[in-house]
Amino acid sequence: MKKIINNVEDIVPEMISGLVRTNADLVKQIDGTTAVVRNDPKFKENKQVGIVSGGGSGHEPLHAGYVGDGMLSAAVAGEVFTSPTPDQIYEAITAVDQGQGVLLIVKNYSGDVMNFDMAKEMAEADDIEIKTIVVDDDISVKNSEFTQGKRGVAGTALVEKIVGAAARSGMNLADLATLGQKVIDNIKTIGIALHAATVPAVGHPGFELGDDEIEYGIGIHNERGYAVEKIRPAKELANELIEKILKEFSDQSGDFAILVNGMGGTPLMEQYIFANDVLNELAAKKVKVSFSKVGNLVTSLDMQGISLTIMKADADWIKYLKEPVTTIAW
Amino acid sequence: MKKIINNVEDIVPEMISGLVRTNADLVKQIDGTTAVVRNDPKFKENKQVGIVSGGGSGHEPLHAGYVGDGMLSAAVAGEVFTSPTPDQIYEAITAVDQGQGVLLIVKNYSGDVMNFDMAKEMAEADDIEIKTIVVDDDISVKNSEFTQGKRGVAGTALVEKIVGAAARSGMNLADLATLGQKVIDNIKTIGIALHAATVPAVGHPGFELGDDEIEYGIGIHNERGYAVEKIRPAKELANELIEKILKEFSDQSGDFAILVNGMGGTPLMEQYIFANDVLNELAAKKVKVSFSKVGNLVTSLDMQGISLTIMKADADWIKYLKEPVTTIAW
Amino acid sequence: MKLELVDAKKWITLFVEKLESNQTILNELDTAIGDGDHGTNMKRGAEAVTAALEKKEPETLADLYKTTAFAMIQKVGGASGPLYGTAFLDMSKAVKNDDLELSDLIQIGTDGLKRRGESDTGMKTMIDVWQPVSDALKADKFDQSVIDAALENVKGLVATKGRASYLEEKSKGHIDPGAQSSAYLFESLIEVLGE
Amino acid sequence: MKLELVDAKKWITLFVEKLESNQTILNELDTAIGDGDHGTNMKRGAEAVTAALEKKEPETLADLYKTTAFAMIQKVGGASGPLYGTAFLDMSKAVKNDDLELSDLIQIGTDGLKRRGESDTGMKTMIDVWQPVSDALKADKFDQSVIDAALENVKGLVATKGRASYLEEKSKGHIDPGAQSSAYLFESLIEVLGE
Ligand SMILES: Nc1ncnc2c1ncn2[C@@H]1O[C@H](COP(=O)(O)OP(=O)(O)O)[C@@H](O)[C@H]1O
Ligand SMILES: Nc1ncnc2c1ncn2[C@@H]1O[C@H](COP(=O)(O)OP(=O)(O)O)[C@@H](O)[C@H]1O
Ligand SMILES: [Mg+2]
Ligand SMILES: [Mg+2]
Ligand SMILES: [Mg+2]
Ligand SMILES: [Mg+2]
Repeated sequence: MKKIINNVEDIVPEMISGLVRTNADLVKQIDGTTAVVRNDPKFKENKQVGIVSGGGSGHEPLHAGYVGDGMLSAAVAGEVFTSPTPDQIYEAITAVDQGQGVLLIVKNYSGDVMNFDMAKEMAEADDIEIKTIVVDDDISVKNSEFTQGKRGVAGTALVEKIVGAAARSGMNLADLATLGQKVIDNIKTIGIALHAATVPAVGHPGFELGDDEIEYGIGIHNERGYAVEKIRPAKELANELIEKILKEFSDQSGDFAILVNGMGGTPLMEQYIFANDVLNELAAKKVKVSFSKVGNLVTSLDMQGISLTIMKADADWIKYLKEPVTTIAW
Repeated sequence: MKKIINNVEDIVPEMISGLVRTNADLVKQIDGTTAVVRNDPKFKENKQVGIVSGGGSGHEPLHAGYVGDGMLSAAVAGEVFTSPTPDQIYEAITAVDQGQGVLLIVKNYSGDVMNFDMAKEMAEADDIEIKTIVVDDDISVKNSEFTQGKRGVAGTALVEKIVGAAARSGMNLADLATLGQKVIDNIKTIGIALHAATVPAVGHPGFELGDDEIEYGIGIHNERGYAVEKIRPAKELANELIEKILKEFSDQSGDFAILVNGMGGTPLMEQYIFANDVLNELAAKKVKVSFSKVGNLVTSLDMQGISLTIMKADADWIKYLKEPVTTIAW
Repeated sequence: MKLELVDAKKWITLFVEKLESNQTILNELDTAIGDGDHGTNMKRGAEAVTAALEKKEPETLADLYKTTAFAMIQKVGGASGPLYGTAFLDMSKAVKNDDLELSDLIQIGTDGLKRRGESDTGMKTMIDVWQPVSDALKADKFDQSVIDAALENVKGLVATKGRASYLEEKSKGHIDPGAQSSAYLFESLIEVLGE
Repeated sequence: MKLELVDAKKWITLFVEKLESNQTILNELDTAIGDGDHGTNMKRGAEAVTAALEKKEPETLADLYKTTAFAMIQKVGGASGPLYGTAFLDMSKAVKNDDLELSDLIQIGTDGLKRRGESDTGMKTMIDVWQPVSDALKADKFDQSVIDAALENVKGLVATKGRASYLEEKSKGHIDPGAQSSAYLFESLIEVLGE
């Protein structure tokens, strides 16, 4: 393993330190934690419902890169691929509560759900009103009452943008939670990997793929997917993922938003080529794309791969997605 | 080689198509070229000196990602790692000239210099006033009258930001060229690679490094550097690069700006850790950092590595760097 | 059967030692069907427990379990942090009752896991070690074979909770990392009881 | 000695054929001391030249060289596009003079390279093939050995222009890719002259 790091145990605090020091006008670190909170003047001026997200590190710029006016109020970074602890989440909640309550945006992993739940219990003891929405956009995993259910992946960035913009516009906590849940229900993502990520503490890639193989349906923590196949042209990959995703939508009329997301080790060049193919295929299928975004938004360390997110969107959501925002990475 | 592409020959047009289609409010493609030009309403409203840059593809988001109000007017994309041709550059020049002339920002490579030169000759035949500045910030290459001289690398993004902001503020062509040259003279960059890039048409990495080796002084086209050594902790890498760079500045008082740049395959996590170490060392050396930026700004396909850019800056330049800008990627 | 404070301390000490020396194994198990960090997570927890116990020597069983719980909750993160944390926190509360049998204590920890994880036996988690151990203690038949059998059983299960559940059928044939770390916990207990 | 239009056409046709079939070799040479694309660049140029010549059969030598130049300038990019483009453009202008000897023509192309590249012999570029060929033609001693010797000489040089110059001393021992593509140009010429 070759990585530009110091001690493996110091990765997260050093990363957060680098992030806040190079973006001091936007964010600051909450003392004694690896959580960051808004530091722009508008944060104090315009009171709103607090929006807190977080999760394991290794998905940068998620979540700290989305802290700022119009998106998240605070973000809590756990160890690499490991949910943050309840005490840190609790600190973030108390740092952003402005009397209107706090919405927690949690990705659907056992660890995240349990730790955010414990933090919620702690904050409720302080009489802070808390609601939680759980993102589960990864359709490569079956949803069933008898499993953990679908994972939260790249669609999380869209949820944070829409809910963040709505919170800035003054929406109350209950409505934000309802909006967030509705958005989540309309987001579908599927990802592929060309090369697995190397978790620093592990030191080698999470799984091995042949020189011409890709894995379909991977998660953002090296979770293996549903099939290993030979790599095909971008066009065919796009068509395959689109077909899988569109099956999930009963109604293909109206506005849609897309996100082509790089997994961390895949250059923008390939992402744009893939996005071009996605737009071609959606146009052929008469699906109306009203918002699109391309980039490394929700990564998995140095994983090489890409994910496609498609969201069926209300006109309002498209407006929230397009609103300018002042964050490190949106 | 595993890449998310279709035919190798279609990489650049498909990439540019993906980029403009997913950012139609910001940029549009110039018909029959792989050049993009501003498409925001302010472009027509506020007349200014045109700023055109370009070069081989594979360095995304450079240059097309920096087209927008306050930065570039147009960007011309050549084939992968290959200078664009004069006819395309000429089209970009004529698309952005608003009667106040056009500044060309060229990276110092034989090919770029010669092709932009031919384009300049073509545009001058149309009575368009043209000036050219040539970025050569890579100090790992010796500068001498008898060589091509230093290469243009990550510092190009800073030049484009400063000159772009100055052009928006109404600065004339001659002054922009003078400013740009002064900025270039004060930018120093050095890069390291953990893994070489794979040029799609070649199909394998440009060079091989051992499992624990890094190469110092690489360029952004797989040009090999000045030394291969064992990888060391981020801290030591930062100190080594800083020492090399600071030697180039006779005066270490006053404002400095830094850019920690990912080469395309290196995650943000490592970039922030490295940035943290850079800030520590510069603080220890009493160098005042007034602006800092971290991210994949000037990449080399899927190369794993990082570069450090340090600029000695006037107060004005810091202001230009900090001004908000509406581009895909700054 | 009840555990004296001195034995309970030994138990926890042996447990954290095993966590520290088996970090790699736990990471590898988690790499196969999870995200590769269970060893690292538990090592972090182990160090935190050791540090907390050194900082302030616990004077009661309740103290000991509470210190362990807090260290786990605050330092482990992931799924295993709140799970072990909740189990030990519930055990800490219950052990204040002097009549509590060791078998009851472990059942209370198991119930904590089930509550926090919204889960039960058969889902290929640490619960599939805790519950059989608890059952064996009740029947006074607790020894290494119980743990071995539990792990063997876990191996054959299809995961329906935690990250391994994403793999569905493919999770079969692997030992669940949390079950393995819990095996270390109860192997430590055997060492203490065997003395 | 002068080249007839029919022979000049053969010359260019043989050249583009060699470029197409030697793409990999040129890329590999460029990978060693440049950026690995010279073969791809020249292949793109070769296809453009072929397409342009098929589209409109050139009627004069000037036409032929100009078509070649424009195709190179518009499709090759990189360093080699403007270089080959300028050489052929200058040759196209000069060949309008009926008295022009082949050796003069090649010297004019060589001068074009020097002007565009701000370079000269000894810098480890294509000029180190063009100039010896031009000299040999003037001395009526042009054959394969001239090209072989030029390439052998290029190999030993330290690059001071183009990407290879970044490698300084390390550029020694490698054939310059542009010198090799120019060698194909003049090997094609030998084939035409030899008939
Ligand atoms: N809902 C749950 N109920 C019980 N145990 C669970 C649950 N989810 C996860 N686990 C246990 O946690 C272990 C994984 O812990 P760890 O790897 O540290 O956390 P993470 O999955 O967040 O990376 C699994 O092996 C399993 O035993
Ligand atoms: N300034 C120059 N003068 C003459 N020839 C040059 C010069 N710069 C580059 N070359 C030639 O161009 C060749 C490289 O062409 P190519 O690889 O297609 O372009 P690039 O270097 O832009 O990738 C070199 O091998 C060399 O022969
Ligand atoms: Mg984890
Ligand atoms: Mg090139
Ligand atoms: Mg895990
Ligand atoms: Mg080249």
